[in-house]
Amino acid sequence: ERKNEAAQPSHNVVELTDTTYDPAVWGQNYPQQYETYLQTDEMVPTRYAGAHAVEQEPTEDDPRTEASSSRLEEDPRLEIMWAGYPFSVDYTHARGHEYMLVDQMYTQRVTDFNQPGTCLNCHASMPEIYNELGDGDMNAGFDAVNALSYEEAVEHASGPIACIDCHNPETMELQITRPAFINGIADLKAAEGIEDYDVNRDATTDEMRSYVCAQCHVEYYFDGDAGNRLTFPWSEGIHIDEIWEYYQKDGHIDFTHEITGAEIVKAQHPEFDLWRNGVHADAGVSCADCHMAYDRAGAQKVTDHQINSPLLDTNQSCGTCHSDDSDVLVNRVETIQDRFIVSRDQTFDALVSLIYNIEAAIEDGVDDEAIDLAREYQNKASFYLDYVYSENSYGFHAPDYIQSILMSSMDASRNGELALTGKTAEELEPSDISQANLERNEQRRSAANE
Amino acid sequence: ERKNEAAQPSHNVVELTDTTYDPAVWGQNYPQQYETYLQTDEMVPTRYAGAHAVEQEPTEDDPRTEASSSRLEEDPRLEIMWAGYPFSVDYTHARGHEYMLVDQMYTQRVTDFNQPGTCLNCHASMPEIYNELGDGDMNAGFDAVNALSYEEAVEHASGPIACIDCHNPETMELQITRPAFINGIADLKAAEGIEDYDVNRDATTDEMRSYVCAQCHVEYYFDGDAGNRLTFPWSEGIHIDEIWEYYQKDGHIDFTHEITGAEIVKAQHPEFDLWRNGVHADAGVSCADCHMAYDRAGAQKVTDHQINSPLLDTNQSCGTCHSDDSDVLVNRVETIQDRFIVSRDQTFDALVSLIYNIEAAIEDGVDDEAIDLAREYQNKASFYLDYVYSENSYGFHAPDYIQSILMSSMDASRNGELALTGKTAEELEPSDISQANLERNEQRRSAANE
Amino acid sequence: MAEEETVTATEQPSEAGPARQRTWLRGKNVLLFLAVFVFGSFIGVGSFTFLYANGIGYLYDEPEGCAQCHAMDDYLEGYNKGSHKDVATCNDCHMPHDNLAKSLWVKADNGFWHALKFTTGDYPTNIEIRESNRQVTNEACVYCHGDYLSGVHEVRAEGDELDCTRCHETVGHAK
Ligand code: HEC
Ligand code: HEC
Ligand code: HEC
Ligand code: HEC
Ligand code: HEC
Ligand code: HEC
Ligand code: HEC
Ligand code: HEC
Ligand code: HEC
Ligand code: HEC
Ligand code: HEC
Ligand code: HEC
Ligand code: HEC
Ligand code: HEC
Ligand SMILES: [Ca+2]
Ligand SMILES: [Ca+2]
Repeated sequence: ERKNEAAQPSHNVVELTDTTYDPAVWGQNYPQQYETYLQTDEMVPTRYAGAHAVEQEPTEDDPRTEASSSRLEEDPRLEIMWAGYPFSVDYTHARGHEYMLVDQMYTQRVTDFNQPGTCLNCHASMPEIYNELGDGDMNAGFDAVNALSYEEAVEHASGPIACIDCHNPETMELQITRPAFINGIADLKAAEGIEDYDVNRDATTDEMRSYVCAQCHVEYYFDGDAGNRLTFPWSEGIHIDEIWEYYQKDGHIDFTHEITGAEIVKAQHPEFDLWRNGVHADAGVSCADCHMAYDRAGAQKVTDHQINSPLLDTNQSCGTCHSDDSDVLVNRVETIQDRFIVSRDQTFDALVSLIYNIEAAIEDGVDDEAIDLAREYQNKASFYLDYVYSENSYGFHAPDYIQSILMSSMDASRNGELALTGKTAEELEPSDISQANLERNEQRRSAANE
Repeated sequence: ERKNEAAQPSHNVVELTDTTYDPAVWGQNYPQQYETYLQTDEMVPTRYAGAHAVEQEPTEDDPRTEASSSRLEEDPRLEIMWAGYPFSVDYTHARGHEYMLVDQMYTQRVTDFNQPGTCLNCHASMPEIYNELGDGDMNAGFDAVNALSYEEAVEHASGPIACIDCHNPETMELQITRPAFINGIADLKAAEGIEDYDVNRDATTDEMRSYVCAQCHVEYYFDGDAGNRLTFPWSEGIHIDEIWEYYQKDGHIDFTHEITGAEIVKAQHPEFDLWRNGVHADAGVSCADCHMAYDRAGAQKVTDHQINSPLLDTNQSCGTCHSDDSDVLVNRVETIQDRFIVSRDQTFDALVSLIYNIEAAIEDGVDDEAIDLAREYQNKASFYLDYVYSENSYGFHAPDYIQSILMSSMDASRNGELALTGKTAEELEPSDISQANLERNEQRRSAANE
Repeated sequence: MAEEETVTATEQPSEAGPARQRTWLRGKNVLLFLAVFVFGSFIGVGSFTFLYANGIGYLYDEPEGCAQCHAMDDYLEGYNKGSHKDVATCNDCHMPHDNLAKSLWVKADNGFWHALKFTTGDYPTNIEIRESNRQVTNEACVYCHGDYLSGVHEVRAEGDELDCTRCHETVGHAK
């Protein structure tokens, strides 16, 4: 018999069911969690992340008076990398969950382009929508949303992520509500040798403390052959080389590059994917451990639902595991981030150089084979760079892994330049020693997975 | 009353003075430390490091029947990187301290080339030699050794590193016995704003637990203008960019590359230099914490003087701080190391490509300006790669920093290739954004130093 | 000592906790001694050490009792620097709080192994807690802090409790 039943705060002001969509209602039972949940609208900048508020004139297209700062203005090279793709028109820093729906509705990527309903899956509270469109069948609802246009789909949205997106209303246990993740994690487990994985049945709560986030904070694509179905590219594994292999096999591309004509795959916010390759994940440290660290509320320990940058209070987010002063911890993170920026910049300059050199080579009439090979390298360089650029920890979630990804991007840019000078794909392959070492690594990795 | 006071060894069997050079004599007072000190002759391999014994036929030039395995055979690209320099002829894996003198005496880098006495500073017990040649004045002794030829100098050597190289015989406190480090660390402290630093007066014992190693495990060069004086290039700081800046200003070069004619700076075993930029150093974890972790000898904890790979006993070396199983820890290290190898290989293939493309360009009569620029990039690419290649932790001592160094090497190789296509130094400079970010980093770094 | 009230398994630690918590199970020391002694007697070496090391001390709750063995010195030292020095003894964290039979068994089991390994010297430089003992400790945390954690545990399935040491590894022993 457990001790903890004694002094419960009263949790039964209202009864919660699987159609209690409104977080305010849940808030009556759990006022502390609700209060901090509402605070995701606060905007506080850190050295690199956090959120930088920018005032703006409301227009008909975009009624927001305050937005998050633009990443395109901060780094115009992005417009070159994404030339011809909506991201080159509007791309801002992430801010709190409270804004997820409005920021999507009013981004020029939506107002100036046609987008499918698929977008909505990560920007609104979905259980209600899936129920409604699928007549109580989540998977049917998922297919239905994906089949709509964004304008149609968004009509069904009542607000950003809510309690029911992460919690089972009867038991309050964490639950996965997104079919894309249910499918994706099953693919990943299968790649790791575990068949028939059902995340809501098989995951521990400690795992769920990251999985609930991984419903959205992941690299994804829309599978055109499956009605724009939201898909996570994990069936080869979740190392970037495996994701790249997946896309190569699948043939998926997102856009044709305006300057070079290369076919490009776009990467988006792979926080979960990178974290999973880092030392914190290896040590069992979850997203919630750092981004929803426990806080004291009266005589109770509560999970902080104001999900934001852990650097805003390292004492709370890092302090139980790392006894260092806040200054020391922030300095450690910023050292990692500054180093990341230097490597990222070198990589980015290299990609820009490649893009313009391909452009020049096309003008100079260099032969098609060379141009095509250079374009393939551009795609790889672009995807690998984008993968860590669009991840939002600025190198922190897996410092040396992230650096190694940049290295692969840089290597592809270099090879692209050499392709333009007439080197063939064969000549540009890794040396025999490098290949032998890769195989040796491969063996260790697969042995470790067994 | 505690049980552990029972069996203290007596420490005063013999009196130790500053002319007690023989470790066997010290061993009478400190039998446990002496016993493990002798065990540095054991050779046990790990995945990447440790020591791999290779039997060999003794010859007149080289009477050793067992040597450490060859790194040139393992990776013949090294011969291309160092073409024209003694290292391309003989380069083996490091092994225990017991071998430091013989391995130097019989390397082909010594038997086939003329080397100065300077070499000896890190491969023999020096206090006796400095005393003898300097008439009791360490600095005079240092200058005298450096001025001799290796053959003359080695006549004075009685054996490898001994107790007196690290310990004050009267107090048993740690002490620095190498002028090169006394000068080097003073330069470094001055660069960090601390004047007149005297390491034997100002360092804490915790710092000494790394400094005694840093007498040898560092990047160095022989200053030709100062009678081949052993010098550590630290007066701009100990980040690789600062070391590179130092060499650029000084104009020091080690050899002219046989294939390309480039002037090259060689890097050697910067264990201390890399460690100092890593998270362990930031957390105050010293070399001795991992490489000389306390061992339980009956009722006592003694410092393990069998200095070797910490992976051979992670419970002892890491367990004080990390409660994970040995498997988990070894796996974490090997993951870092495998990733390092992949990036290192990409970088190395790039450098080799650059070298052969410069060679081809010279044959093709490409103009001198382009060739010279490419050669400058080769020097940078080579030094940065060499710096982490010749460091012996295979990426572990500072995982993301080491990756970022490889990135700079790769970037230089890429620029070298572009120089050959006619790009000018100006065209190849970092973009404005990159430069602005670098300045921002610089500011944070100097603010942190204050 | 003996006249102090024993905190039973069903009681909550009170505000005046520290002084009283120190004494839990005190009343059962004699029983414990017998159990361990009998168990240990089957193995000569173990019981030799047990006596040599003042085995009776083992059964008391004073941390110094545990640290009669130099093997426990570092942990006593860490404990003395740790945050629970004034509020919990070694046994508060390393003995089960829920039932006597189990705690007898854990104590006998540990006592036996400690003594044997101590005598043979066959234990690592940095002792690693066994999973079964880590569970015991985790339950001890919940025993004292259950109230504070009730809200957090409520949303977890039975048997899926928080692993306290993932975040609070050093509360018992500061490093
Ligand atoms: C060990 C701690 C830790 C873990 C575990 C962790 N993060 Fe982070 N995260 C950070 C830090 C530190 C930053 C950088 C914040 C900054 O620079 O202000 C960050 C940044 C972020 C950002 C950008 C925040 C912003 O202000 O824009 C997102 C989004 C994020 N993490 C999501 C995740 C997700 C999802 C997971 C799990 C898959 C995760 N994190 C795991 C510490 C962590
Ligand atoms: C798999 C989940 C997922 C899908 C699908 C998704 N997003 Fe997002 N989106 C996120 C996450 C997580 C963030 C926050 C991290 C970031 O900003 O990188 C985000 C941020 C944004 C932002 C704010 C930052 C920015 O990128 O300017 C906008 C706007 C946005 N998404 C629009 C869209 C649109 C339009 C689509 C469909 C084309 C879409 N999202 C599809 C998960 C998703
Ligand atoms: C339903 C999709 C979804 C889920 C689930 C989700 N996020 Fe987010 N998250 C987003 C989107 C979208 C944004 C960006 C909102 C914007 O910029 O308007 C975001 C923003 C963030 C930010 C940036 C906040 C800031 O102040 O800059 C952090 C940190 C974050 N999420 C962490 C997490 C963590 C941790 C979890 C799990 C506990 C999680 N998210 C679950 C979609 C999601
Ligand atoms: C982005 C995901 C997410 C959303 C949205 C969310 N929660 Fe949570 N919640 C968590 C996580 C993760 C935990 C920690 C669960 C654990 O470890 O057992 C948690 C824990 C809780 C707990 C257990 C007590 C505690 O503080 O740890 C309560 C109660 C709770 N949440 C209520 C709410 C309410 C009410 C809302 C809506 C206002 C809400 N949650 C929205 C992720 C979420
Ligand atoms: C639940 C425990 C836990 C939390 C919370 C946590 N860490 Fe860690 N951290 C670890 C562990 C475990 C390691 C791996 C090394 C080790 O075993 O000590 C680690 C390693 C690190 C490292 C070195 C490895 C690397 O990736 O560079 C840094 C830096 C770090 N943490 C910073 C932070 C910061 C900053 C926060 C808060 C935002 C944080 N940690 C939160 C447990 C945690
Ligand atoms: C946090 C632990 C740690 C610290 C601190 C540390 N090292 Fe290491 N060192 C390692 C590990 C792990 C390896 C890799 C061993 C292997 O792969 O077998 C290594 C490898 C080495 C090697 C190569 C060993 C061999 O077997 O060839 C040398 C030499 C070395 N370190 C010297 C130093 C010096 C000098 C310092 C201080 C300036 C230092 N180390 C600090 C853990 C550490
Ligand atoms: C500043 C100290 C220092 C100086 C000066 C120095 N060494 Fe070393 N040497 C080391 C250290 C530390 C190692 C072990 C690490 C390694 O092998 O990289 C080493 C290893 C070696 C080895 C074994 C591994 C190998 O490189 O093949 C040889 C042989 C050697 N040195 C020869 C020389 C010669 C010849 C000179 C002079 C030209 C010299 N050393 C000067 C510190 C030094
Ligand atoms: C490469 C450097 C080095 C050499 C050579 C060396 N020691 Fe040490 N020794 C150390 C370090 C580092 C410590 C730890 C000092 C501390 O933290 O106070 C140490 C500690 C000791 C201690 C203190 C007790 C202990 O175990 O911590 C004794 C005694 C000792 N050494 C004896 C010797 C003897 C005898 C020799 C020669 C046989 C020797 N040392 C050679 C580096 C060295
Ligand atoms: C006097 C110079 C000198 C000092 C001081 C010194 N080393 Fe070394 N160390 C060497 C040389 C030279 C070698 C290579 C010997 C060989 O390969 O023959 C070496 C080899 C090693 C190795 C490889 C051992 C193996 O089994 O593969 C390690 C680890 C190491 N040193 C660590 C340290 C640490 C830690 C310290 C300080 C406590 C230290 N060294 C102090 C010169 C030194
Ligand atoms: C004296 C304490 C101490 C020792 C000994 C020690 N570590 Fe650490 N280690 C730390 C600290 C402190 C951090 C930084 C993160 C943190 O604060 O937990 C860290 C971080 C790490 C990390 C993550 C950071 C990185 O650089 O990748 C790894 C992996 C690691 N240690 C492995 C080891 C291994 C393997 C050994 C033994 C060879 C070892 N450590 C020895 C204290 C130590
Ligand atoms: C007879 C000497 C001795 C005494 C007295 C002693 N210990 Fe130990 N203890 C040891 C030894 C030896 C080990 C290491 C056993 C191993 O590694 O298998 C150990 C290991 C432990 C462990 C971790 C090992 C595991 O199996 O989980 C704990 C916890 C522990 N002791 C607690 C205590 C407590 C609490 C006391 C007092 C009630 C105590 N010890 C009294 C010698 C002793
Ligand atoms: C407040 C709780 C608490 C107290 C009091 C406490 N311990 Fe522990 N002890 C722990 C925890 C928690 C661990 C497991 C740490 C881990 O996961 O590595 C542990 C582990 C150990 C270990 C195994 C070593 C290890 O790090 O795994 C020994 C031995 C030990 N304790 C002995 C003692 C002794 C002796 C005392 C009294 C002097 C004592 N403990 C007091 C909580 C406590
Ligand atoms: C015998 C009862 C008892 C046991 C067992 C116990 N604690 Fe405590 N603990 C206390 C008391 C009393 C305090 C101080 C008053 C308070 O804050 O509740 C405290 C304080 C704390 C604190 C706040 C101080 C700090 O160190 O940050 C933490 C965290 C904590 N305990 C965690 C744990 C964990 C984890 C365990 C198990 C490994 C544990 N406790 C076992 C009684 C206990
Ligand atoms: C995921 C990390 C994590 C886990 C697991 C965890 N805690 Fe904590 N704990 C924290 C953090 C963070 C705080 C600090 C909250 C604050 O006050 O801001 C804390 C605070 C505490 C406090 C002190 C509150 C105070 O301020 O006095 C106690 C007591 C405590 N925890 C006990 C436990 C116990 C018992 C367990 C296991 C049942 C546990 N914790 C599991 C992270 C954790
Ligand atoms: Ca994508
Ligand atoms: Ca050099």
